[in-house]
Amino acid sequence: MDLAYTTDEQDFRAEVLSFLKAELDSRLADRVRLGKPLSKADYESWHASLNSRGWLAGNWPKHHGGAGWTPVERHIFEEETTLAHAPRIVPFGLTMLGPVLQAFGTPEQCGHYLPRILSGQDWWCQGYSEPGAGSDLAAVKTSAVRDGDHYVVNGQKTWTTLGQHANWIFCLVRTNAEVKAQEGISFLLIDMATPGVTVRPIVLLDGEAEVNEVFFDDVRVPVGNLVGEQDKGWTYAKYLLTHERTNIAGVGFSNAGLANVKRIASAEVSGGRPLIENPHFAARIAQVEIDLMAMSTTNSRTLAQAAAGQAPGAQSSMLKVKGTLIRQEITDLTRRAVGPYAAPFLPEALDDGYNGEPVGPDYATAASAQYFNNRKLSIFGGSNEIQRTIISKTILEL
Amino acid sequence: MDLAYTTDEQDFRAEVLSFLKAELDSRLADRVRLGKPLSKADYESWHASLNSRGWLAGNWPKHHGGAGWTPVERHIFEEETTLAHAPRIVPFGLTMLGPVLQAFGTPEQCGHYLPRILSGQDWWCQGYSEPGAGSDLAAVKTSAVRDGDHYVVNGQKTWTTLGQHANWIFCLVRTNAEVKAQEGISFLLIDMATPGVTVRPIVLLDGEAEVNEVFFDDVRVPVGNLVGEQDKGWTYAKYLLTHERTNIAGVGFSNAGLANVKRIASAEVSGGRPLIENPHFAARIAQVEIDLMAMSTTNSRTLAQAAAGQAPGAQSSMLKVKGTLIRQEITDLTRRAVGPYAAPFLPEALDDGYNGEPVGPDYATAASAQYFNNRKLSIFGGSNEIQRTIISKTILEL
Amino acid sequence: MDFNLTEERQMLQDTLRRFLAETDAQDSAVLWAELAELGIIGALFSEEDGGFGGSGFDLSVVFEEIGRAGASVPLLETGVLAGGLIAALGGEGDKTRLEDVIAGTQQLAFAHGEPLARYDLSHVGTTAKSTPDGYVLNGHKSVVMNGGRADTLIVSARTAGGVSDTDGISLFFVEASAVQRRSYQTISGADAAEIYLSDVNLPENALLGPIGGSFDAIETQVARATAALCAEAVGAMESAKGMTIEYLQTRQQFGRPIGKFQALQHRMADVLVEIEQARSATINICGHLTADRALRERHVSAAKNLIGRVGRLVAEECIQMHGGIGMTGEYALAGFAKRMTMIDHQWGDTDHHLERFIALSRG
Amino acid sequence: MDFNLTEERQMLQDTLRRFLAETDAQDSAVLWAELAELGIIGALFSEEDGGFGGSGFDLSVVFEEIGRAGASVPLLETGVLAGGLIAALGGEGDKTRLEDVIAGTQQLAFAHGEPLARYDLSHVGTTAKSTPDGYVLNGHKSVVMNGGRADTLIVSARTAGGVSDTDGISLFFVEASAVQRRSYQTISGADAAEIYLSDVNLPENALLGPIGGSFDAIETQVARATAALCAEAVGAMESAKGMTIEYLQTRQQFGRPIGKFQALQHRMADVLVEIEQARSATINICGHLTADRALRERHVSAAKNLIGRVGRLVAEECIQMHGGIGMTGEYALAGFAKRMTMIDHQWGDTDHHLERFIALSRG
Repeated sequence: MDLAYTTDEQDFRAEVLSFLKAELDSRLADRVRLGKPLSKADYESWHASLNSRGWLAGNWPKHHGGAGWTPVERHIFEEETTLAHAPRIVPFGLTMLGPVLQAFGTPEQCGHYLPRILSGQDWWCQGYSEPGAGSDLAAVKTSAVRDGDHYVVNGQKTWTTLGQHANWIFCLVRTNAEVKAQEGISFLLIDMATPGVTVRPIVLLDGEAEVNEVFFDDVRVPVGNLVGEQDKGWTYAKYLLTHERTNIAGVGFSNAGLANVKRIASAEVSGGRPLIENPHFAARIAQVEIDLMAMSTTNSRTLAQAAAGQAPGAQSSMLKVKGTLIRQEITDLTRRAVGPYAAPFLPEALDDGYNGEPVGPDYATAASAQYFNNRKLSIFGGSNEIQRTIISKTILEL
Repeated sequence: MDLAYTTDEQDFRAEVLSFLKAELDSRLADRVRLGKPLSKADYESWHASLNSRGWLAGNWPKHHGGAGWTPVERHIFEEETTLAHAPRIVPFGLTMLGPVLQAFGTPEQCGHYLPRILSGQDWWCQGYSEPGAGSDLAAVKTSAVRDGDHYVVNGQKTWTTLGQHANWIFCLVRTNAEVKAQEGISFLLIDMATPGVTVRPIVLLDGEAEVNEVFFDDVRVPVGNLVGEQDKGWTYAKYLLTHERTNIAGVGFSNAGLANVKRIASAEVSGGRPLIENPHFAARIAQVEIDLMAMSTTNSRTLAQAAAGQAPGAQSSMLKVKGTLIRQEITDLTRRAVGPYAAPFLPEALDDGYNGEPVGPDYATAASAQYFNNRKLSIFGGSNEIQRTIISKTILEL
Repeated sequence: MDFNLTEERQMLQDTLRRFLAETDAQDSAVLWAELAELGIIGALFSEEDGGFGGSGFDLSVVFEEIGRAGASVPLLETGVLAGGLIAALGGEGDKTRLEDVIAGTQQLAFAHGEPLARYDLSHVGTTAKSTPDGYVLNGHKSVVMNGGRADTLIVSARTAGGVSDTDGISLFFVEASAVQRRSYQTISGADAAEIYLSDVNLPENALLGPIGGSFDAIETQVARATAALCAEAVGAMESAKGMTIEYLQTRQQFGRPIGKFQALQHRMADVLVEIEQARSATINICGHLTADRALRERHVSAAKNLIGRVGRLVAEECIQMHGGIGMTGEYALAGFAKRMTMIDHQWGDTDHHLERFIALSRG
Repeated sequence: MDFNLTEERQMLQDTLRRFLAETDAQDSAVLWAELAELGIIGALFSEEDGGFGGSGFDLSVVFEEIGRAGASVPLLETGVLAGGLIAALGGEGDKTRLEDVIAGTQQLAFAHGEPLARYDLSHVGTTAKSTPDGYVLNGHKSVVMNGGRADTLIVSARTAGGVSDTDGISLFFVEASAVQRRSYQTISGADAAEIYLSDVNLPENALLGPIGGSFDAIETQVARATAALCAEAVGAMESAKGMTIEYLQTRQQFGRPIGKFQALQHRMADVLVEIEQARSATINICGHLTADRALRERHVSAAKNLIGRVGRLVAEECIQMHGGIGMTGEYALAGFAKRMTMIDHQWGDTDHHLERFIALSRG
């Protein structure tokens, strides 16, 4: 038992910090801290900075162009970048598709797609959820029918995050409707420029349009775009869902959010003194901080297990549940902290290049929108109900 | 809409208060307030006081010797007696069996049993639960086989509260094992002096032995002791469970408990000032008080519906759930309030006639025991899980 | 005790519910005129003030329907707050103003909050200095609901005392044209504004009520507004509940309606229990608006605290049970969730009222 | 970072777990001797103090097993608290006392709490006055764990300062025969006593540590004791969890194991999540016992607060899921539930440590 980081790990942290100091634009960090949306260019420039340092794909092995970090190094990177309010790395190509291709793709697929992910040539999005199948992921209806050298795809995907920026989508499609739900699914890569693909934004309750519906109408996809074997897609889908979850707890986001809400509560005045000195508000902050301190260690324990080669199993479901509850509690505190100024909502003030005065303090601008937006954390990516079922099934063995 | 009591109701409250002033022994009230167990004689003397005033059976019609109160009058009586820390009325004869006999019993049964309940000649207990059937009440296994003018009863009941004081027990017994679980149950009255009846106390986690197991070994019960029709007992059982629930919310207990915990928190010192002035503890008290203020009105609304002849339905399940959560929270606060003196546990100090000094303040003597004991509130009498299922089934109609 | 609506209130409820369900008035001015015509504004005032209601339970009937329909109309600002202040403090000369309000021809706003006030009702930093002709006002009023649309504002300003004293607060009629306003929408879609007063000269008769002695009236009318907000929250909860029940009954996952899953059933049961608590707390506050101050304000803080907690629970649970669809802006649930959440930010949130309840309980 | 037990600690854990599972020692003196023989008491002390452990993770290994077995032995009082104080403050002359402790031939208690102290560590009203020959002590020490069985007590008394000052607190060895004790059991079955000191005369050499300057040592040893209590609570949680899982798997209601009911599944999942939190908080406190005071005490209060909350959740949920059987005294769950609840009442409860964490965070 030893809670300390090794000298190598400490050195690595110092490297990350100096990289952030040199490369992270303060305008960008401010937008992240204040919960304002980022443009496609914002993400691309941050990706490019990381890529030129060789740090864009921390989880990929070196021979695929990744950094080949240990889980602890990845955690340190995650911790410091989030605390510095760097943009998140868009995960669809890097932490979702990449590992699947590396495990199940052909050498040709790897050679073609992986470099384009790193260079930013391709922006991937995810085609898992469908309107009729939310938590019930295996109920895929989008069909792919073989026709010569092509599959003809018809159907609809939904909740496709940042799909508006993407030129490629990886999809679960049904290639066999005669067998058990899980057995007739395939994993297909689709160029979004193909005729018949339509993207329609979904405006969420906070006014943002970060998720989309994607429609497929007789879309012809070359058979070479199939990953692995036909009808075996469920295996790859599960691999994707359970493999790359080192950051599922969102410790970094919570640390950054907690620091932010403390700053706000120090600036806000309640009853003639800083809000942070109000015992009731201080208690709320302390309670979530104590939970986060423990959860951060739970996360490290899981990382250590992963580093030792153990599959995290129910552990990542536990981290997902507790991690999202903590993140949501922090956005709730942020909303409370700003008081009456939680109400004003000026979408234009969230835009990049907005030059007007905010209504109230700038930190209030996106507080409520972020609170509502973060309700998604316990819904998307496997709802907390699904996670609880996984936990209890694993433990109860019933 | 009018939250005020009528003049008649206010007069009635005054009557109750003057009765309590005259008749409620302060030693007895102190024991109730401090959560110390009462003896059989304690209950009997309080019953006798009430009976001589005609107030023992508030819910019975006058022609059966009851007070014939409206639901609101019953509520006022309940509210004032609990706030004065009067002993509770032992419910098994008075609020459980009595109404069943009045609705389904023969005139002879009513004429024989009801007066004996009022006079205290008979102390009834309840034979519903069985070891294999906790929440699943219809899974009755105790059998009653007709043999001439008798039923021969074999089996076991459990969680029989105060069964150690009882001379009669009303039981659900299985008279037909061939039909659906609910259809072969009968409602039988059994003299506990009959050969073959054995009572064994169950010591609960707080050291008290207020519940019992009751064993039946070839117990011969005259057929005249059957209530209503054979195999129709489930109807009577449900009537009993859903009919007499005006006090299911335990508003009175919670009011009394809240007053008690406030007294304790005023006496306890924390950080150089009364505990009740500590903002964190004050917040806990305030939160439960606010919940109780609302729940008390929910209770009154249900009473008003009952007075207007509407069956409460899912409403009483809601009151059970919220009512027990509030009562349990109050006993938790009491345990917290007494600080380190929550630990000492001297069973002898709970005995009537104990003349020794308590360890720590007297209000601490039973604080932890009461906390543990009150865990039963959400388990016995239809667990909160059963109540939630009733609520959701009623509303969701699925 | 009687928990039934009077026949009049039952009619009011039926009328308003039907009207709001059926109206297709997109223009808020048209909607406002129609509400006035239906007598809804009048229901917020007593007979002696020219209305035919005005009690706590009149407010709760009206605002529960507003909440249920998710209607965005300045009834609270024009009718309860500003209108209530005029009714409480106004002289004979202000009668016509009330008549205009009830007739729907004038919209008002109560400009009271300030950037540093948070939820402290006695925090007034805006100043009103005496001049030979009347008063001159300076200050910044923040998040003034309906502030961008009101014809006339009632502005609180300090004529004496320190910035948080209850004594020394006065009220003034200020025409909208005399101030600088920055209008915007709130996240739940209501109109609000920042109001900047820069050497605003007012005549003597712009004063409403006693000089320096308006705090009690403000507290009383805010109590009424709080009751109305609680009722509005209950209405929004009822709609969210109805939508969620229907979704649980119809949405299929894993081959059956999701309402068949016991974990959701039990959580929905808890939501239902808490909505009953919210309804009861609202009855309590509405039934005690005319009680003495100590009792009234205890119920104000108890109710607003409970509504804040339950509002959060209902909003979060209903969204969660809907899953992705609950996150979408076009689905009506979002509006109800946002409204019940943002009510927590009007006239004191959960924490503010918890602390206040503790202080009031100490007596 | 390394979350694996060293080989030595793994052996210690295995040995202790097997021993506690198999022992049928009913007599506490026999059990005590056997624990000493196994080296369990020694594991609580560093090598320089004659043991072979003493770090936070040694404490957590030992006390998690104590908690898991529900064993009632005065390891905390004799080993961690009184023993720890002697190790920290004792001179050469006290070495034999430590040897006796580690050998299991002497039991100690730390008599510190007082009726008005609640959880305030610096509240010491018991007085020690200088006499020509030494000291005379007067006071009342409350809920002294193992106070009825200890051979020797370490008593805190004030030699200077006001009743809540951190300066002015001294420690004294007091033979049990010199005090009046009232022994009793706690609700979780441990031995405790009220200790009355009435003109207890002590020689000069009864003083342990510096005169008036023992607060830091007390706080440091209480931090270690808190770590041990957290680990004990985690052990009790593990046992309660195991029993509940088994019950959910086997208990049939409505024709199937109750673990098939999704509402219980999801609640049990939350219980499991929180037990992992408790384990992590315990790792945090154990890993920071030798950190500087500010960091150490932040983890002390964070861990104890979290353990108090999770202990309540686990105790209540496990009883609730068991139903009636969970309420019975003879079923082992009751013991675990009581122990994890009563740990909240030792050395500061949830609220105390929340407030303290806030104060410490302010720096």
